[in-house]
Amino acid sequence: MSTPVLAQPASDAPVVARPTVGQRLTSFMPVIALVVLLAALTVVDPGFFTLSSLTAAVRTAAPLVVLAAGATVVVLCGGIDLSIAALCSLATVFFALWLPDLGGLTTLAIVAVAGAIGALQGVAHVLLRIPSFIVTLGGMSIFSAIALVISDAGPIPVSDRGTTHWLTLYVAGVLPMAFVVALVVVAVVSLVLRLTPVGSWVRAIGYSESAARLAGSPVDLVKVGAFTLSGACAGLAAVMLVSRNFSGSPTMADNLLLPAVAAIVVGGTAITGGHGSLWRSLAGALVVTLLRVGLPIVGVPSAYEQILYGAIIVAAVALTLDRSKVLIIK
Amino acid sequence: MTSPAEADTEVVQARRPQPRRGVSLRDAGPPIALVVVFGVFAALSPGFRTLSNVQNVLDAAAVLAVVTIGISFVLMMGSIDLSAPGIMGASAITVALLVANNRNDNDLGFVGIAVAVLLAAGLGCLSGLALVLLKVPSFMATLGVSAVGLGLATLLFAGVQPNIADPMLEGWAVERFLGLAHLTWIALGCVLLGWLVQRYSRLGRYAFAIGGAEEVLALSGVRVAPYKVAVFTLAGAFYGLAGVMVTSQLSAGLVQAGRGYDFSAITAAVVGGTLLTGGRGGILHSTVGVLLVTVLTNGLVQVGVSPYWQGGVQGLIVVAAVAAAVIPQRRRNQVTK
Amino acid sequence: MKFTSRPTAAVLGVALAAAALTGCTETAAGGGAAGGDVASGACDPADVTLVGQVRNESNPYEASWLDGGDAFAEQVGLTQERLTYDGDSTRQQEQISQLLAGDTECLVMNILPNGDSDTPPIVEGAEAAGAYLVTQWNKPADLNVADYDSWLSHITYDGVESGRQIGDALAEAIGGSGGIVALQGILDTGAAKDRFAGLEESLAGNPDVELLDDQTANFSRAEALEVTKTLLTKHGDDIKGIWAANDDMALGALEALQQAGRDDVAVVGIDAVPDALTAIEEGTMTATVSSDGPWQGGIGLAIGYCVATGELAVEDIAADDRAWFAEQFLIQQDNVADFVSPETSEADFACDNLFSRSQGAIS
Amino acid sequence: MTTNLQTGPVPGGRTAPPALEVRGLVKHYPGVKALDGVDLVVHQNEVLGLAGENGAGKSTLLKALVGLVRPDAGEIWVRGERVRLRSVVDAANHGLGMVFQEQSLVPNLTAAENIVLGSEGPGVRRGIYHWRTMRRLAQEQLDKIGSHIDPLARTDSLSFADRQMVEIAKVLRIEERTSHPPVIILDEPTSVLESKEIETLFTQVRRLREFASVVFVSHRLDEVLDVCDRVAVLRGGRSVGEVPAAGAAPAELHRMMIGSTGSDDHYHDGLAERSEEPGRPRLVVRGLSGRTFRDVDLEVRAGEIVGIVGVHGSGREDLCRALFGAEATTAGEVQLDGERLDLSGTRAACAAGIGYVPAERKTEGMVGPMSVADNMTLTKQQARCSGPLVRPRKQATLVDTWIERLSIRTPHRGTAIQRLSGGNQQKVVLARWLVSGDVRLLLLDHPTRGLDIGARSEVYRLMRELAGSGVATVLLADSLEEAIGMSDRIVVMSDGRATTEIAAPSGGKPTPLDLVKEMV
Repeated sequence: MSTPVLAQPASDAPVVARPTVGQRLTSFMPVIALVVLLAALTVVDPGFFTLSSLTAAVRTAAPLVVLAAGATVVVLCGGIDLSIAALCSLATVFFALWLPDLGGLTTLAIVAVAGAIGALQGVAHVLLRIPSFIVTLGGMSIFSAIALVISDAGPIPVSDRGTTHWLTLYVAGVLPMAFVVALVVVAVVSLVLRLTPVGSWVRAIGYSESAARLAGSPVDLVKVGAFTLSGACAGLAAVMLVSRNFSGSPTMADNLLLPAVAAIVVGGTAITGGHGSLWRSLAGALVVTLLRVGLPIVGVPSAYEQILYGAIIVAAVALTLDRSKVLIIK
Repeated sequence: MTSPAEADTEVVQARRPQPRRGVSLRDAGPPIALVVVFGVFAALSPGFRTLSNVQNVLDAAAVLAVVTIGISFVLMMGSIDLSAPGIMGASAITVALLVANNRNDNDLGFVGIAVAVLLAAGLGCLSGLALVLLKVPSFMATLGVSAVGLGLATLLFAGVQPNIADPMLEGWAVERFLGLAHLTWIALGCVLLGWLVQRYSRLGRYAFAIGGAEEVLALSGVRVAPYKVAVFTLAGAFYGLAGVMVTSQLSAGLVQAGRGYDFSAITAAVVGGTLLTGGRGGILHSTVGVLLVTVLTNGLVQVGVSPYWQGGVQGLIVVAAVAAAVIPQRRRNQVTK
Repeated sequence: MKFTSRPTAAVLGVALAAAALTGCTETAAGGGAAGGDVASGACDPADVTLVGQVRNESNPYEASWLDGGDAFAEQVGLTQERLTYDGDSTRQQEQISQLLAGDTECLVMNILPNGDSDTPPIVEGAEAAGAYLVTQWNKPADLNVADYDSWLSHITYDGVESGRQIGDALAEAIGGSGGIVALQGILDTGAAKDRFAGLEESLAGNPDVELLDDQTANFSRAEALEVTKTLLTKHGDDIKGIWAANDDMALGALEALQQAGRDDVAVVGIDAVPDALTAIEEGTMTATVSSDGPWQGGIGLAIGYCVATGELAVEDIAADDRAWFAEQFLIQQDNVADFVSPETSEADFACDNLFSRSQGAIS
Repeated sequence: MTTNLQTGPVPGGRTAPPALEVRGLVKHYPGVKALDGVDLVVHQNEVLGLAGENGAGKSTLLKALVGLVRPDAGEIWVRGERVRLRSVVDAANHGLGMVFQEQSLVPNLTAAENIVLGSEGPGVRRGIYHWRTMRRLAQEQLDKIGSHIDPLARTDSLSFADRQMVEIAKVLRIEERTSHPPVIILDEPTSVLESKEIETLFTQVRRLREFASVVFVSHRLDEVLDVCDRVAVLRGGRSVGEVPAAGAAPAELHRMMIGSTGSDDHYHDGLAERSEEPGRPRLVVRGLSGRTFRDVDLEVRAGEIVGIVGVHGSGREDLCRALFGAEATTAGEVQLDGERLDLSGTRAACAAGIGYVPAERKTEGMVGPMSVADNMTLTKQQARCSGPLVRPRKQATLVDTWIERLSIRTPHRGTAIQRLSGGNQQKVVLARWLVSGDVRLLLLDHPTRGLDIGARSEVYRLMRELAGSGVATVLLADSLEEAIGMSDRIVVMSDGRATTEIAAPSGGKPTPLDLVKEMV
């Protein structure tokens, strides 16, 4: 009913076609935050800023980047996907179970099945009109239960490492293949959003779902698509984790949920939808990874590490959030 | 609208929606679900329908209820709060170190409890300040504060478990009044307090209004920021009390005292009918939600569902409960986030 | 929005060009990934880096483990880097791969893998980087320590044995017959499964003891409290004893019993944490099995240190000492006094005395 | 508190300082002067009308008067005292209050709470609510304006008009804040009210004048002249003059607003140019039923504009949405050009060539933060794509063409639509359905709501042009006059049913009274 009066801050204000310096700076904030953090870690421990150390960090970040990238699209649509981590764990179990039968096709099968499961959640969300928070919260516990049951609650070793070996290679000797794959995922999805109408649909849905629907945008389809992508990304991240851990386990990725959401928000994507991008999430995922592995490695004691993690992540979001795009912060 | 004279004007006014003040279907859904779920488990399991099990369910609901009351105020504003694990951990360790314990010579009793709750309120206040001053979305602000709280707790923990020896605090979990543990009465007191705050205090009403239309409050000359900070502070205090209650139950201060309470409290509040977008629901709704979740957990163990499946069944039922509440009100152009 | 366009093209271009130009390699260039044959080291004792990694410092047992590591480090004039991963497998892997990306030449790691499945990547990583590794508790059965050069030893306690021992103690405490319930640990760990298998063995030997119910409480005191409360209502007076897969859960169960006003139920656990020992002293708890945290924290580093400094060669470690069960004791009221303050002695960590607590190879 | 000071508007004949005086108010936004030296005087116990086209600076001026906008230069004097207004509270303490055009009520609070919000006084003591006092305070305000709603009803359960009454009651609380007579600003208070409610409102405005000053803003010039003592006109951020209301003609005001002679009779512009006879039946609705309408039959021919009129609750809005697939139907059939229409969703409707302009432009019509180009091309993808890809150049050409054709005033196609004025926003929303050239039926739900006369005329011209090219139009008009002026035929809906149909050809238009008789 009552529409926000303040939400139109400049209805009779004029318009500047070019972004100002400040706006440009805001859009690069995630990268600036990343650089500052890296510099700070280097100051504390000069040994941290070495090629091999950075290589290890981006390799570590790869699954988180992929998870965050998929979920970013859901967030851009104004929803949230809390099931990515549990789905990823379930996918590692599937991978370990199916590898003996499917061989080289397993990776594709996993991504497809995880995508289908994501789509199922999307359908439940749009058809039953249940908030995505609830659907995926339910999904989270259901996937965990399935993973526990089919794995008999234990890890399943993967003996055939050939299938995932390619993910452990290094491009040009320095860039881990897993990270390259993550970059490709981010790039491809970004390009699709940019070059096809999907991008404007996603943003329209995020900013104002009812306006998008009344403009005849395929709202339900796009939302289901976003959840499908989110699921497929969880599947891909699962393959990466298996390539790293040589096993599938029903709890393997569970603790990546909050870091993935943190990565999205630290990147400056509005959690209310509409404003943001996958590149921002990439930068955000690197920031979060540096915090997760960097702080203990440079010798911060575990208690202070948590305090620092909390403080830095809040500071990072304060830096990267483009307040001109988000009027009311909940 | 009883006199004939008024009935005439009614015609001219052509089907105006009647003002509603009573209980709507949406509000009635969760209590009905509670009764149904209770009935189903009672039919399935003889152990479930015993008086002692009902006491047990109520006792088990105590801590979750206090956390959920705290989170309900935040959800009413349309914000979200994930700081419960950290704040509860910090308050649990703090109280364990301040009352009679095996680590030091403190024996502050009630003062210790008050200090722990105050510390928790301070941490909650921090979330609120990050939200209104730094404009960090509550999702992240509270996540950060949770990490800070856990860090503080680990720092205070220092490798040795503090076990409490304070008879009063230990007694809370053990001693009973009218068949219910003192903790349960404390939780009931919190429900009452929460309801009074929601209904009769400016803080509670404004929290509700912020969830309804924040910008309107600003236009009406209400400064919203202090109320937001106050709501997070209040929520923090409730988490702090919950941390103290866990310490009483376990007779020891645990860093992990609040683990998992963030999502279970949100689940309980949502199942009870509070909307994550704010402006709807409330303390009584959340209390019903807490009972629903606790009855489910208890009932599933009672009927012997495999531990592997319990989480899944719970998830399914939560989705089903919300779907059942939402589907009848589904509209074509409805926005679901 | 401007953020997307040019970086997209740039990153894509660089990535593709790099891939096309140089192809792929097995390992990252640069850094300390020396790889391979570091059978025995010749590190200056002062250059050795000691790392201890456990789940978290907020668990008394694991905190005491790190303290033991510190004690050993002090003994040899070094400091231990204390790492914790908060029970998060992914984070453990991330920390270790970051650690191995640094200088690994004289790196000694004493690791508590989060679960069985976390051990192989840690081992592979250490092997590739040439860091000295000792693991404890969790290892997949088919992973053979002797196949690796850098993985010096794996130490654990015989979970089946401890599960059986406390099972028997419980059976005895309830007079050989009656109902018991079991609180399981994190289902995805070897320790939880082995211990439960031990309980099943014990039950087979005590046919009159009936397992009424088993539920998981994830090794957590708080969860054990809730689960026990529910089980107490469900089974009521049928419950004569509670078998818990660790002491934390046993202590949670004790609280639940106290709140329910039941003092006729015997409770057993594993790990010998201080609170459990106190409870046994007081007679509220029946039995536990010792696992010596400080010793574990020291011994892993000691083995690595001895090899790194050349005092011990990997090939000289007996095959039985590459993967072995450490000595453990059933603790009951009669012998609890001996365990109340576990202390490590320097002698335990001497290079010629490292394997003195071995109870034999893991079969 | 109110001794009857009925002195009448006799400027110059008084010695007391004016209730409110604005001198040389200037407000810059980057690149534009929204206010360029506005002068304005509001005398005590006077109702001042404020007229001006959209973009004339009215809303900036009003916002400056209640402390929402800080002027760059100029002075505001209240009762002979210069004031600086930093916030709404500040303004309220000086006795300035405003009823916002878009309602500013908290939907989930009670009416009583909304009325006293921000100035609870004795209703809240030490942060604790006293519901009885609260209710009494609210009741006092409601009594002032003669509203009979229950103060403890939840606001979102009230009708739109009742909510407007709550809003006015809320502004009147200013009296309790200040010892002086208040100045009350009513921004477009009538745009959503029915005629009966408007009458009540006007009675209240006249009553207000007895103890307060009122600034009344409306696009309906006849209303302004009806209720005001004096009318001030703004144009391009400046005051261009004022006239006493008595004896002034709408045309005169209109001329001052747009700077040239115009006619209030704008509905009939271009009517003569329409020569083409309505064609074959395009939309045929048979027995359509839904949540709020039952068994509706309707027929619209190609090139015909059919107005649907009815009071609140007549179901016409939902019927309109149902035809677009945005509201569920329970029975009935709809045919478009002889083919059965798929009512399952908005996508199907778009594909069939139906366009819909929603009443709530800002929340449903447009996506505020997105660009004009994106808003215009959100629906018809083939118009900007080749294959699956968007062709930026194709989109740019297309959008620029339509910006020019509809003379949409925007700095650039990439400008966020929320920065445009209401009329231009509405033109972009309309253009959305036109870009592909395949629209067959347009459903217009209050297409001119909140637009000024100039913008309205343009929308009317556009509607006629489209009808001329054979598009069938269903119009839910803003006022009866608009419905009569624009429609070829008018369908009256009452209580969810289409009860009457009245022909309205040019030259044979019915009067508003004819319609009202059928509506109730």
